[in-house]
Amino acid sequence: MVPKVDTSFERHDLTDEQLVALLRTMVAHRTLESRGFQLNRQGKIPFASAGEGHEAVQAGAAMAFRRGVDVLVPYYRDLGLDIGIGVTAYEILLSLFGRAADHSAGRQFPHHYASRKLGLYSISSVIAAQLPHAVGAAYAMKLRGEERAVLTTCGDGATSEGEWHESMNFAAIHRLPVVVLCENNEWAISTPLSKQMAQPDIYKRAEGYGMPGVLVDGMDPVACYAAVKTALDRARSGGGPALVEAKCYRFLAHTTDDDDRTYRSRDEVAERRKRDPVPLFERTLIENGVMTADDVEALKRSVLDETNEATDRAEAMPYPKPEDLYTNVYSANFQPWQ
Amino acid sequence: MATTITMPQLGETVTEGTVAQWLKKVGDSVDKYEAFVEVSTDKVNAEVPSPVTGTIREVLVKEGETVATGTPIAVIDEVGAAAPPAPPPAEAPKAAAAPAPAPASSNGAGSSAVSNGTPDSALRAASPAVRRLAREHHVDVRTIKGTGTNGRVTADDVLAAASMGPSAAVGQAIASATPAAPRTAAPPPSGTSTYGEPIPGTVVPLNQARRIIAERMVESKHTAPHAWSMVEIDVSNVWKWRTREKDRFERETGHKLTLLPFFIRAVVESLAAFPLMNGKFTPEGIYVNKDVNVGVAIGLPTNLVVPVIKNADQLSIKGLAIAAGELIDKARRNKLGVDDLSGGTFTVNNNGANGSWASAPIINAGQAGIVTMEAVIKKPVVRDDDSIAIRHMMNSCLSLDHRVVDGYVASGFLADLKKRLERMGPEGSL
Amino acid sequence: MAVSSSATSTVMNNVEAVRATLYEALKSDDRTVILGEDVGARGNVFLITKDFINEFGPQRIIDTPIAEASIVGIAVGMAMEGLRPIAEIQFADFIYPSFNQIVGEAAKTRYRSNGEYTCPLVIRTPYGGGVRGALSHSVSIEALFYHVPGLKIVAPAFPADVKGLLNAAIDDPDPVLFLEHKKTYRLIKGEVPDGHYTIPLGKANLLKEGTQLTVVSYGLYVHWALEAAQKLQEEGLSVEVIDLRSIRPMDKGTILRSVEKTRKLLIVHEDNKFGGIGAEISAMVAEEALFHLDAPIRRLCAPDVPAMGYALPLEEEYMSSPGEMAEAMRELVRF
Amino acid sequence: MTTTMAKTDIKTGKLERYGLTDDKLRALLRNMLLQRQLDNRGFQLNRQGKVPFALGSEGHEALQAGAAMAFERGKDILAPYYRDLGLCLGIGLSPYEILLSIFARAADHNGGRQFPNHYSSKQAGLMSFSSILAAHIPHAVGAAYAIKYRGEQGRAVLVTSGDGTTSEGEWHESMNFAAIHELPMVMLVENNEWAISTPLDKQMAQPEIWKRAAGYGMPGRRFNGFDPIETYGAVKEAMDRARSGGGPSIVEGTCYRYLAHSTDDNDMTYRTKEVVQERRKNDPVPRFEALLVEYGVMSERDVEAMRKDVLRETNDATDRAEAMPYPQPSDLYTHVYEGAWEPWQ
Repeated sequence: MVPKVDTSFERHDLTDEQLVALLRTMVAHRTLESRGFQLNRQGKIPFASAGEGHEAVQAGAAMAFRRGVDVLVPYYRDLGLDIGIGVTAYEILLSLFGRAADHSAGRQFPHHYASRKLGLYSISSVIAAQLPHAVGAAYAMKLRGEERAVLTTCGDGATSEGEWHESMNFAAIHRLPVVVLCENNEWAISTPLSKQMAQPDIYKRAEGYGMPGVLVDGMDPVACYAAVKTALDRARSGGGPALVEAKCYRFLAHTTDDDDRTYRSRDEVAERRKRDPVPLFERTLIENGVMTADDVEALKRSVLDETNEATDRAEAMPYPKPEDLYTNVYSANFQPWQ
Repeated sequence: MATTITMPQLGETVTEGTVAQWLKKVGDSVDKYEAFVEVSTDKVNAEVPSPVTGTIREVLVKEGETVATGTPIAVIDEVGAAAPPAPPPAEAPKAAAAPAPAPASSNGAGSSAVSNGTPDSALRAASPAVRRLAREHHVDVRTIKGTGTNGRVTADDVLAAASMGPSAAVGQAIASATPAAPRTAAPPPSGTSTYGEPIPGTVVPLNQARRIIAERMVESKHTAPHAWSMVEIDVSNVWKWRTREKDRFERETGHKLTLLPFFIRAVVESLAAFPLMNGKFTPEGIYVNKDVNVGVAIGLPTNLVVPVIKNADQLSIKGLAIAAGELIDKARRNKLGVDDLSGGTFTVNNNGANGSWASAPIINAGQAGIVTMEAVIKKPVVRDDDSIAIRHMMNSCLSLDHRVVDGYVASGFLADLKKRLERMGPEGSL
Repeated sequence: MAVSSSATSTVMNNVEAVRATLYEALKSDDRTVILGEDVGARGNVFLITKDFINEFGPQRIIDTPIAEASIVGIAVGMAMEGLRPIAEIQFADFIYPSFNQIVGEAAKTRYRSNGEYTCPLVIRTPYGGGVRGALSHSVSIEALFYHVPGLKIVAPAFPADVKGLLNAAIDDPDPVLFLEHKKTYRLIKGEVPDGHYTIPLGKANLLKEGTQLTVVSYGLYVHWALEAAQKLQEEGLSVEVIDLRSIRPMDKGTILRSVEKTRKLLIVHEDNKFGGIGAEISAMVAEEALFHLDAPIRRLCAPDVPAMGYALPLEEEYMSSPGEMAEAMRELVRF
Repeated sequence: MTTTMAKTDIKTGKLERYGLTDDKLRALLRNMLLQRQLDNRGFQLNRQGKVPFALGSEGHEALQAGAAMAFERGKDILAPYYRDLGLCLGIGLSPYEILLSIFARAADHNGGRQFPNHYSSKQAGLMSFSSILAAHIPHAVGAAYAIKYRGEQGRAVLVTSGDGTTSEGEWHESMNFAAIHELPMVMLVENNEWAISTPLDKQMAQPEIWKRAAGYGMPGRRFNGFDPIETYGAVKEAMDRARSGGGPSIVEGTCYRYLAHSTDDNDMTYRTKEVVQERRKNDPVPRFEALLVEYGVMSERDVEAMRKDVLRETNDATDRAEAMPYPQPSDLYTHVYEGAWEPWQ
C-alpha cells in the first residue's frame, strides 16, 4: 500500500469524542504492550507478546463492536481490541502477572484475555483454533434469530490452517453472522507473507467461499472502523459473513522470546515505521482540529499514569494457590478412577 | 534503599545471559522502566528496564561477561517511592470456596494398597515377593519380625531369616514376641512350654520358635548328609594368654574375654585355607561365599539362637571378642535384630560351657559345616619327646555337609584348626 | 553405542546436540529436507536450525505456512516418494491438527500397502513444561501416541543420547516421533562424542545402580530423579535410576532385571498419570514380575488436570520436584 | 439439466479430438465399459454375499477415462481417492488386480488389507491412500515436492478428490503449499454433487470449486466431466503445464453419482428416483458409444463386441481371483515396521 501523506480523512460519522476514544485505545494499547516487554526484561514476568503496528485496525474494529450485543473471538495479538471493547489496564496486568484475580485465575498465557461479561471468548495459543468457535457462536445466534454478530480475528499466517478454511466454508454455506477480520501484518513469526501464500491478497479468497471480501488500510483506524462496521451491520441484519483484510505491520519481534533481527532487516522495519499509525493518527486529529498537541500529551500522560497505577496494584495481588490447579477441570470434583 | 538487579530470563528455555553493554554507568541516574543495560542471550537481545528510579551504585558484571539467570548484575540506590510490594504468599482463601481437591492421591506416589487397610492387615500383608521367597526358603512369614513400614515383613527379612537357618528364625520369633513389637503375630502364651517347668503327664505345646527349630532341624538332617569328625587340641598356651589378658580386657571393654574369640580367629584362618568349608550346596554347584560370617550358637533358657559376626575374618581377636560379647549380651536381653541373625556362612557352637566333651551338631541349612568347642579339661598328655605333662585340652567336633566336601577336606580343615590354635600364645597382641 | 570415527567429544547442550545431528544429516544425505514453521531465516524458535537455510537453501529448509496437518502430510508424501523428510511441529501443543496424518496415515502406510510403500519420517517436536509456557506451550503428548502401532517414539534426556537417537530415528525405515523436552534444551549440557554414531531405539540406559528401589523415567524428570537418587545415596539409601530414552519400543529387559533386583518400582513422568506411559510399565511389570515385587508399584505423575497454568504456583503444583521424587523414593525404600 | 458432449471444431465442424487417434478413442470407451462392468461386479458379488462391501463410480467413467489418458505411465504419479476405479484401470491396473482387491486375496497388492477400491501399486506410480477424506492430498504435495526438489523433468502428480473433500482443512493446506512452491501437481476435482447424502449446496456456498484457485494464486478451470475427450484435453493441458515447471492448478470436472454412495447406502433416503433418472439421460457411457458410432470410429457391432470382451475379461478375472487364497492369519503381524518388531524390547 502506498503510504498516506496527507491527513485529510473521512469521519464516517464518528464524533470528536469517538475519535479521541480511538486514539486513547491506540495509546493504551501501545503503553500496555510496552509495559509487558519492560516487565519481562526486568525478570518479573516470563513472557509478553507484541502488537505494535496493529493499534489502528484494532481500535477501529473495537469501535464497530457493539458492547453487550456482539461477541469477540480474538487471537493472541489483540490487546488493542480487548481494551477497545472494555478490558481494563488492571485486568491486562493481572493477566501479565498471572495473579489469582485474573479472569483465568492465572492459568492463561498473557494476551489470552477472556471476559464472559464483555462477550470476549476464551482462546488458546493454537493458531486458527478459535475460528470454528466463532462460527459456532454465530450459528447459535442465527438459530435463535438474534440480531447479533461475531467478530473474529486472525493473523495472515492463520489463513493457512485447515481450520480457517473449514470455518470460512461453513460460515458461507449457512450465511452466518460472523466477520472474519484478518490482520495481515506480513509476518508469521519469521515467515514472510510470500512463504505463507502465493496469493498475497487474502480478501480474494472470499469469492472461493461465496462471501464478500474487503480490503482496508490497517494503519487507518477510521477506515478500519468503517469497513468492520459495514460488515458487522450486514452480518447482524442477516446478510451473512464477510472477510475483511486489514493490511498492517508488526513493528516488534513476535514475542519477548523472539529476535526479529535474525530474519528481517532493520531498514525494512524503519521504512514501515514511517506509517506508524499512532503518531499518524495523532497528527490527523491535531491537524483536523479534533485535539490540540497539549490534549494529546495529556492523554498520553493519563494513559501512562493509569498503566503505572495498574501495574503496582496488579503486582501486589496474590498468586493463585497451588490447590487452584485442581478446580474447573469438570463441572464438579472429579477423579478419573471412581 | 538499594535494589539488586539480577540477570533476567530472556526466553523460556534460556539459562544464562551476557551483558552486551551497560547503558548506564555507576553514578548515573535511572528512571523506573528506563533501559540501563543491554543483555544478549542465544535467543534474544534486549534492553533491560530498571524496576526503580534511582542511581546506579554498583555494576557487578562486566560487558561481555556471561552469567546464569538470577545472578546479581547491578545495584541501584532507589530514590522516592518504595518499590511495589512483592506479591504476598497466596494465603487468603478465594471468595468462592473451591471444591476440596484430592490431589495427593492422584498426583503423588502416596501409598495405595497397604495404607487402605488397618495396621493389622498391613502387618500381615505379604507382598508377592515375600510369599515367593518364603515358599522357596520354607520360612513361615508370620514368625518373622518385619522391618518395613508398620512392621511389614520385607523380602529382605525373609532372605535374612532363610540364610540364618532354624535358630535365626527362632531368634526372630522370640524377638517378635517382645513388647517392642506388640502387634507382631505373637506365639501363643507359653508359660508352661519352656524346658524349665514341664508338667509330667502333659503335652508341652509347641511355641513358634520350637516349631521352627523342629522343622529346620529335620530339614537340615534330611537334606544335608551329615558326616562327623573330631580332633583334640592343646589350648594351654591360649589359655595362659587369655588368663593374663582377661581382667584388663574386661575393665577396658566391658566384655568378658573367653576362649571363644581365639577359637573363632583360628576358624576364620582355617576357612581361608579351606574356602569350600565356607561354601554351600546349590543344585548348580558349590557356591563359595565371599564373606566369612561366623554364626555363634548361644543357648538361652528357652531356645537356641545363632547371631552372626559379619566379616569375622577381618576382625582381630579383640574385635571378635567385642563383637561376640555384644551379640551375647543382646541375645540375653532379647534384643537381637534381623541384621544380627542373618547372613551366616559357617557356625561355631560353644558346647563346652556345660561340660560336654564331644557332640554331633546339626548343620545350619545353607552352610557347609558347624564346628564345636567342647569343654577344656586338664589332662596328662604324652608329648612329642615322650614326656608326660598336664595340659589344657579341648575337643573340637565338626559336622559337615557331605555334598559339599568329603573327609579329606574336612579333616584337613580340622587339622589346620588344631595347628593354628596350638601355635597361639602364650603371649601376643590381641 | 557404536562410535565410528573418533573417541573425542564436545560439550553441548541439547539444542546444540539436535542442531549438530540435523546438520550432519543434511550434509551427508541430500534426500534429507527439513520442513516446519520458522525453520528458515529464524532458524526455528529455539534456534535449532539456525543458519541452515544459508548453507542448504530454501528448497531443503522449508518454511511452511502455519498448517500442521499438511506439514506432516506433505512429509508423508515426500517419504513415500523417496526423500528423508524431518518435519518439525513448533510446539508439541500444536501437533493435534496433524493427529490424523501421524496416527491415521504415517503409522499405517507400510501396513496398509503390505510393505509396498513405507514412510521413513521423523517428526521432531519440543514438549514439556517448567518454562512458564502455560496451557499451550507445556504439554506432554507421548501418551496420546504411544498407543499406536506403526509409530516409534523417542524422548532422550542427555545431549549424547539426543545425537545417537536422532541419528537412529533419521536412519529408521519407519516413522519416528522425536520428543525434545524444551526445559532441557539449554539447561542440560554434556559430552557428545564426535563423529557419527547411533543408539538403537528401544534401549534404556541404566544411569545409576542401586539395590533398594528402581526408578524409571524419561525426559526432564530423569535429571531430577537422578538428583533425588543421589541425595538418597547420601542418606544411605540405594536407588537405581533408569532413563527409558525410547518410549516405543520400550526396553523390557532393563526394567525387569532391575525390578527383580530391587523388588520395588517407582515410575516418574511429567505427563498425566491416568493412561500415561507409567500405566503400561506397571501393567508389564505386574504381568511379568509380580512375584518379585515387594511393594505396590507407584507412579509419581501429573495430576488429572488438563494442563499446567501460567501462574508459578500452578506450574509448580502440576510438576513433580526433585524433593517430591526423593520423598516418594524414601517412602518406597522404607516400605 | 443436460450437458453437451463432444466439442466440435468451429472451423471444420469436426470432432475436437485433442490429437487422440481412433485407437485412443476406442481405448477410452473400453476403459469406460470395463469400469462400469467391474463396478457392477462388485455390487453383484456383494449381493451374492461373496464380498462384504463395494462402492460404485457410475457417472465418473468419462472423467476418469479421460484423465487417465493424460497420465504418462512410468513417469507421473497418481494419488487417487476411493472412487477412482476407472483412473486406476486407465493407468494400468488389470481387472484381475481389481478383483483380488475386492475379494481381499493374499495376492492383492495390499495383501488383502485395504478396503475395496483402495488400490495401490508402486510399479504403476499409484500411491497408497486411506479412506480419510483429503488425507492423501498433502501426500501428493509431498511427492510433487520431491519431484521438483530432485529437478526431475517431465513428471507430475495427478491428485484427485470429490467435491466434499474440498471442505477439508488438508485440501486447503495442500493447495496453499503447492501454490507457494509452484509444484508439479494437478488437483482434479470430480464434482459429482453428492458427498454421501450431502448435496453440493450444503457442502459449499460457492458451487464452482475451480474459482478457489485464484485465492491460492494458481490457475483453475472447469470442464464437462461427462465428455472423456474434453476431460482429456483439460487434464492434459494442466499436466503438461505442471510437468514443464508451470506449477499447480485446479481442474474441476462436473459429473454425477448415479448409484448410492456404496453397497451400505440407500440414496433414496435423501434424493428422488426422478432426479436420478433425469440425470441418467446424460449417462456418459451410452452417449460416448453413440458418439464414436456417429463419427465412424466404431460400428455398432464393434461396440457390441467390445462389451462382450469386457464381460468375458471380467468373468475370467472374477473366477481367477476368487480361486486365490486368502492371506494367512499370521499375515496380520507383518509390515507393521520393517522387520519383526515388538513394542517391548
